[in-house]
Amino acid sequence: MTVRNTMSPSELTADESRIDSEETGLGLSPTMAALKRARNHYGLKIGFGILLVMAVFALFAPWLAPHDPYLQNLPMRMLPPVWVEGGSWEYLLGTDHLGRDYLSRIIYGARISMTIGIGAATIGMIIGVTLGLIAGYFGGWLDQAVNFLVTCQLAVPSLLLIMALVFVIGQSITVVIFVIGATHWVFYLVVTRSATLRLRELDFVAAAQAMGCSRFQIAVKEVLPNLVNQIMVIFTLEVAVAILNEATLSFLGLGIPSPIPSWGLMIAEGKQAMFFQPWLVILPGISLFILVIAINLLGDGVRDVTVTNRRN
Amino acid sequence: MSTASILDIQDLSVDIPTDSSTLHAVRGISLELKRGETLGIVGESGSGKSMTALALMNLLPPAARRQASCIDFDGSDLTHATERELASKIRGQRIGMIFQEPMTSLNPVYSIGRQLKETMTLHRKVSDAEAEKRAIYLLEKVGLPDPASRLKQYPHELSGGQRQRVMIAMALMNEPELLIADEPTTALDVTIQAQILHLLRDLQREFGMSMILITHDLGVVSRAADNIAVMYAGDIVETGKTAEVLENPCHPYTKGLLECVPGYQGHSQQRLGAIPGIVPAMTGEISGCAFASRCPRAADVCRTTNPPTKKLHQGRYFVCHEPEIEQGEGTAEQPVGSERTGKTDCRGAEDILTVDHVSCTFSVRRGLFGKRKPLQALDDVSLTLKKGEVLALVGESGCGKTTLTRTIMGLQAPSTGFVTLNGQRIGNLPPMERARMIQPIFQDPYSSLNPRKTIGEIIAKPLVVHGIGSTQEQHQQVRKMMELVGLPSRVFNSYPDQLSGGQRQRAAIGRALILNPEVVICDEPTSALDVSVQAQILNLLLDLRDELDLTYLFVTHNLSVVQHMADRVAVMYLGEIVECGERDQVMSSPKHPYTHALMDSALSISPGESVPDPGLSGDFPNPMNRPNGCPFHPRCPIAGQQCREQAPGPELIDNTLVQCWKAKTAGSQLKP
Amino acid sequence: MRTRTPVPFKNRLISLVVAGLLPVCANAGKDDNTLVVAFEKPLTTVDRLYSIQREGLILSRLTDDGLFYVNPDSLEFEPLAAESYEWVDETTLDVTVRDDVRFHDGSKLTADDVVYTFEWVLDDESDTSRGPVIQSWLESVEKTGPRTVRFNLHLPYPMALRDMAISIPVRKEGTYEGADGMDNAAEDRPLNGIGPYRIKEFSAGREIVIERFEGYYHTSPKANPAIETMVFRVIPDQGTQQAELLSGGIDMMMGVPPDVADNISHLPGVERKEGNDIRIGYITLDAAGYSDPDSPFTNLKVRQAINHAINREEITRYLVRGSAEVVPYACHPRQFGCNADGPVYPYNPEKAKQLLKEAGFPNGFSFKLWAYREKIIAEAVVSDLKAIGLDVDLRFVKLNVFAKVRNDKDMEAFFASYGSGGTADASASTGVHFAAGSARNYTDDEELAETVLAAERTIDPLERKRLYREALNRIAEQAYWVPMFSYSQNYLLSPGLEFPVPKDGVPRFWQASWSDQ
Amino acid sequence: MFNYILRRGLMALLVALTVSFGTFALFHFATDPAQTIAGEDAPQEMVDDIREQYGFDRPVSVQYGDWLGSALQGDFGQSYFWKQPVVELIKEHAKVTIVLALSALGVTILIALPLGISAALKPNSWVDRFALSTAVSAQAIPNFWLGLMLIILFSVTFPIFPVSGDATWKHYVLPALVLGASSVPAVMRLTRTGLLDVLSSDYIRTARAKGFVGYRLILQQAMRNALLPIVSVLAVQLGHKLGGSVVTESVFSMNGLGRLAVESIFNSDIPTVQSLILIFVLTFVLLTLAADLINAWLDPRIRMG
Repeated sequence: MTVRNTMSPSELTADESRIDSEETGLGLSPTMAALKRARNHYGLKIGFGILLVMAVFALFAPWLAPHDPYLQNLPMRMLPPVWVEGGSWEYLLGTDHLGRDYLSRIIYGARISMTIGIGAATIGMIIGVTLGLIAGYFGGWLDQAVNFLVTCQLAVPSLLLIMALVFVIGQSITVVIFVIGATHWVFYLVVTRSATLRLRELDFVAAAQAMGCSRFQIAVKEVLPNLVNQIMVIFTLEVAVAILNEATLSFLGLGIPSPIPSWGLMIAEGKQAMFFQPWLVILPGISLFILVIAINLLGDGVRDVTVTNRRN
Repeated sequence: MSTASILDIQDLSVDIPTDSSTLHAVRGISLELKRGETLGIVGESGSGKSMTALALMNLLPPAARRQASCIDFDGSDLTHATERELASKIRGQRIGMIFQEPMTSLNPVYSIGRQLKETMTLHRKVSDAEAEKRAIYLLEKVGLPDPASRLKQYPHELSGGQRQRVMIAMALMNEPELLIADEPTTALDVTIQAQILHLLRDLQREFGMSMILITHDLGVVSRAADNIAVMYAGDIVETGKTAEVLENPCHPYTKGLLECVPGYQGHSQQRLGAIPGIVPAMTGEISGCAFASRCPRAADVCRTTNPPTKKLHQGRYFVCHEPEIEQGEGTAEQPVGSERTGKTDCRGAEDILTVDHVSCTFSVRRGLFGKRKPLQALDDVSLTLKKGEVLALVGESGCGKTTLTRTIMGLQAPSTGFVTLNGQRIGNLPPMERARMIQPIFQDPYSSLNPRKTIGEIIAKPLVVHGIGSTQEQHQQVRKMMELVGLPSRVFNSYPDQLSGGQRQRAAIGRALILNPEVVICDEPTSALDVSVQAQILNLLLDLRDELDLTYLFVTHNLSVVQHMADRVAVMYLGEIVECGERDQVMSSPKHPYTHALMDSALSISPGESVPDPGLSGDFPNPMNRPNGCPFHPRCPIAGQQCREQAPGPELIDNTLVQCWKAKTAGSQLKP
Repeated sequence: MRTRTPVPFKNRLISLVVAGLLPVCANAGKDDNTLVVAFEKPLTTVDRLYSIQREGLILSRLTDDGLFYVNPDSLEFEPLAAESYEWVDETTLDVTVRDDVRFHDGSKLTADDVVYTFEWVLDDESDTSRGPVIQSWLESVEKTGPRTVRFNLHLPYPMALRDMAISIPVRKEGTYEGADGMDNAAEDRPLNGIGPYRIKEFSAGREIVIERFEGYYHTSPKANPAIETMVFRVIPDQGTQQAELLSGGIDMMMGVPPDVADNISHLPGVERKEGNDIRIGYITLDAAGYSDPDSPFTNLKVRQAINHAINREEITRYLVRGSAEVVPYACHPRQFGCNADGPVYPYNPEKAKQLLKEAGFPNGFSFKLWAYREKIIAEAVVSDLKAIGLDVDLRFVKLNVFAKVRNDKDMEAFFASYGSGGTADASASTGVHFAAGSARNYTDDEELAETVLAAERTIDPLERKRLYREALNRIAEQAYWVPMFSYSQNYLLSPGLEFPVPKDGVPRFWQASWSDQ
Repeated sequence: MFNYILRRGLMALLVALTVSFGTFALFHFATDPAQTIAGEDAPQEMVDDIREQYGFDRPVSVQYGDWLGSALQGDFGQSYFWKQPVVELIKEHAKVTIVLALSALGVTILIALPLGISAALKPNSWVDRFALSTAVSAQAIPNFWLGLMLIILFSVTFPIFPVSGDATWKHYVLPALVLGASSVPAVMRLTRTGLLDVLSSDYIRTARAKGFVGYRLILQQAMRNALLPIVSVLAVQLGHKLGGSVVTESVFSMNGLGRLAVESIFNSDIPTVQSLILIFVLTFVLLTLAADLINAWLDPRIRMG
């Protein structure tokens, strides 16, 4: 039974805030403290800002897009953006191979990306967290079974698996969301499982057992709330992964079906002409890049401000 | 500045910048260490004692900033030495260092031999063979049997005590002039602690080293140090010869600290003294005496002006304004009727809990390629707990204490045997019913409270689970309980992170008691706390017992706490109860050689006395390979043929249950 | 972020190409009289008997000769390895083989080889790709002299010469000996053909190298090809092909999408050629109600509405381009028998809406449109259909999925195309699509099926024309199809490469040559 | 240890069987391989004939059993689409993928390790910030898009490397860069946090107290411990590259296993798909097993328990 008296610097600082709070009456609750840290976190603020703008575009696309993204105008096809010779103010970013307004399609594309990202990450989260809790908390053969699933999932190249599934099930937004979600739960699982394994040994779980809580109650009411921060971080990062996956799938022709505007699909369609109308490839690519980087910044930021007592 | 001094520190400060402000970990201390002497730096957690040690060799964490007007080591000033100079000339060569955590302080991927040898080959042009010779010599010196073959072993193959011995040998490879030991025994069991301290003392004499011994344990420092420096909040508040400081403390903090130690005052039945409040934040501008907020004697001047250093004689200083002592106001929690009210005579009381021949076996896999092996955590344990008593369960880590408490609470099914609570088998009790009868208090107040729940929620949780009362009533009951355990009502909506260790332990106690259980299992409830807080909690537990008519099973390794709390004592060794009886009986005339060694190892505060050698050979064995016969025989100084071959059964001697073949004769053999 | 400067970018590209900095693997070129052509799809075997891919057809016209061949100018079937032929009666065909034809191994072509080849194809065990088709009309083949062979047919079959020309290259007797069924061991052996080129190297999925066969008979219409070595590199990606063409890695791209062709042909160093293709695009509507007996498409008015709704002129002009034309009936206008005078449906969305209303769908309905190629056009169709109030879900899938669903008769409508195997005869288009029992036939129109079958079993050209007209008019009246357009082929060539554009979309590389400017 | 390897091997086999049966059934119910074999314009009779000939009309369990039976005897059959023994086919394509994966791994290691290490040595310095922003950006760039941009930049604008193909070493430069970049963020972050963790550990403090400093401290004391997680992650990354360079191979038109897999899926070439799955699973399991063994060699705790 050991006592730690020498403190590492991080513990010291953690301790410091505690002592701080003691003196001023009551200090910040964990949530408030995280918010306070968030205010000083540049990455988080930038990511959140960009994301907010993109979310507004996605949500209010019908009002913000200058044209109907599906409206075909064959005689006006393949117009360049306004700053290129031959471009027009009518179509700021030009038109695609069917004469549809590129700007409008990019704006609507944000919608698709976000829907897929959030949808798939949610499904992955539900699967991963449930399995992780089960495996971590109950252990035994359940853990073995889950471990088997994980090995299956990891051993098969996930992109190929997704492609095969979408290929045979058929392309639609729902299918893409479900398939990406159903193949991206390992990260949740691993983190949930190991956190649960760790938490399971902590005394507050024993205390709950001692007060007569059932195992299910403990898993859901005692263990799960402690995972929220970590799950939130994974969720954001998985949203980014799902968005990239969707784009890749669509690029390979097995993602979002035409004519729905998906950035990956737009890149694939523009690829044919990429040496001559490079904006067809570059514009959706940059949109994708900005969205994903914003989400990643947000995710990293959330981790930095919520997961304390951890070096870096 | 005496010529005999090897180390002279003037005005050393360590600052650690944090997100919002700067933490002043060490605030301008001055120290002097004479050649060949031992200086004990003592203080509670966060007092800056370890920072001081690290600052000497500039091993501070990267963010920390060190300042000193002078760090004079044997005539050379280390203040301005570069990292490279320190590394090549001082560290590991002239100053050796031993750290607190032997489990993590050795590199797990390299062999002991390599780690020992490189210390030497790094600094001197010596051959590998020479270094190996030295390593073997030192390993033998630090008491590791078969040193040559040890060199090939890896840290994880050694026990904690063995690793600490290796650490010591490593620090001595280059015959340093100064040895800094930072809490060298805190992580070790009592018997090992005594052995290590004894060893350090011997080696220091033999090699003529000077030593800085950093510890929070006043008992340790009283035995092992020539001089003592008491640190509080980054400052040395009192310093002097060990005996003088401990016998005649001048600073109110030193006084308070000593009063907190169970057994110090000699009257085990008295309430402990306690220092109210907690250490203030050492951030930002600090004015006045840092101890003022907790000092019973504090006057206005203490809060505004930095206290002066007062010198009693050469080498004996303390830092205090020394305000007038107001009459009738002692230490804040100084008891009024200090006699413990209900020292119950339990002999006639009914048995509330019986543990009947319980054994517990786990199967454990070690390593990636390992096979599962059985681990016998409990071997035929029988115990009874009488209503209203405090039964102390004593034993070293790994002896099965925790398994036993979990089994008693019904959280762990025994392999054989059974536990009876109020006449009912605990395995057959529905969890809800069981919970109303028996509740635990855990060791670590940091992990025993769910960090995501408020204190109010945590204490109310048992009520919610059991569906007792409306939300309104539950809140009322929680507030009443908080008052009872001494928690301010404003923390109702706070999270555990916002509370100090002592407050958390109070909340844990509140949660355990809110269902009004009859039996409370206290699993080392104070071992994670500082001594001043420990006193508060021990007092609280005793008060609650009297008030609520509780029965405690009190698990601890701290014998002074046992002395203070227990009615009866059960001593555990390797999953067995080797001795069990009335406290005084067991503690003053132990029958089992292990109990005897334990009592010997306990370091009470007695300056002048040296560290006893508990006379136990070897380390606490690995429960994975229990020895045949009496499990204690490999370490037992009086073991005979019978002990090696046959396990002894329980035997009743003088009302004490003992498991030893030589119990009847042991007394005479063990007291030379 | 270089979006700002696409024009300078293009200039830079041009200047670099001109400066000749690009050639990285310039093994291609006229200096060594080599032609490098990009194949979009990998060829899995060089044996035409076991492949029906377009690439295989192109290659086999170089390495293999059949008894007959398709005259590049008239698109008629004329003797090649055969010296002459004669229809003894409607079901008996006598063929005389040339005596100056040699296999690549130097041996002479004999009547035995011809008999061996056709008997191999007729053999159930041989599992050649065209086996079932040949078996459907060919009863037996017999040697009647050292150079004469007689073909006995089950039934009158006007397309017999076509099948021999396109599908059956002549093999040396004993070629497949020791091979059984599916493990056609010929793959491991060098192909022993009688064509003007022979295989030098074949690595599946990567490239095929062929070289001129010097022992080729001089009397052949394909004799004396100009190019010495040809390399067919598999580059599935169009963008890559473009880059390779620009950097000199390849000399020729086929099947170039019109947009790409437009762009690239602006660059110096590339020449563009346009040519016809016998392929037509069409939409089939589930008139029989296979997918759902209550399907809206069982209603004639709905089918007519769809016909009126699609702006075929615009799609053809802007998306298909080149020499493509709107096709009014269910066949390629260049095919024999493709003459009809039934109703046509000009683009008229108002009328389409009106028809929908009359059919009882004033608010439209929703359905899935399946497609597996030309996504752009499928999208444009969807867009047109949405404009008249239909809710269309485009299911763009791969061929194997497409085929599965189509064969299960689970499609309400699908956009597809058909190349008629390069055959300029309506039997290859109308005949294939409206025959009874054809998976492609979504009409359940027995009378129509009988008409088509009759045309396929008639040797008399006039009678055949009449029958096809009847069938095509019936299809148009019932609006079973939306005939869309004929295709146009775009070729991109390295300058200096002479290459006559094929009329049926199947290049004949033996006609290619490097000009010496 | 033998038991451990056996356990892992059995696991791999079980995984492979599960996954391959799943694929088999999926393809059976959703696609018509006969049409692909016959081709787009193939006449009805031909397709029907092929369906019968290949036995596609039999129940899925029978077909799977058939395949499994011969696979167990080492015969992975004949590819429907490529009409070649699957083993040959895979041998032919594996070379490209192995070269590509290994060079990509090299790229990853060359970029990620130095960046991660220097970031860990100087946390919050400009190196650290640079490393982190590299990681964040690399994570956000879609792989295929990076490939396209590199082609525009290095094959067209500055024609240094060929656009596509796999003939010479030059063909591998851009693809290896793209594929390698995809795992830079993960490996770099892991190196950084792993090394930081090690550097702040008690035993490094011990080593410093012993007089270790500078490169000796890093190389002789910290590196071996920091390598443990890196070895594992590199094994996983290599496994994924060997099985999943689908995007890179298709952007750069390289004839590797990824492309082969995609083509086989698109063409319902079940024998090839099945064999590829088997190979991918085995490769992955073997690599992670190798990583475990390397770690056991590095770390006595794992070795001896």
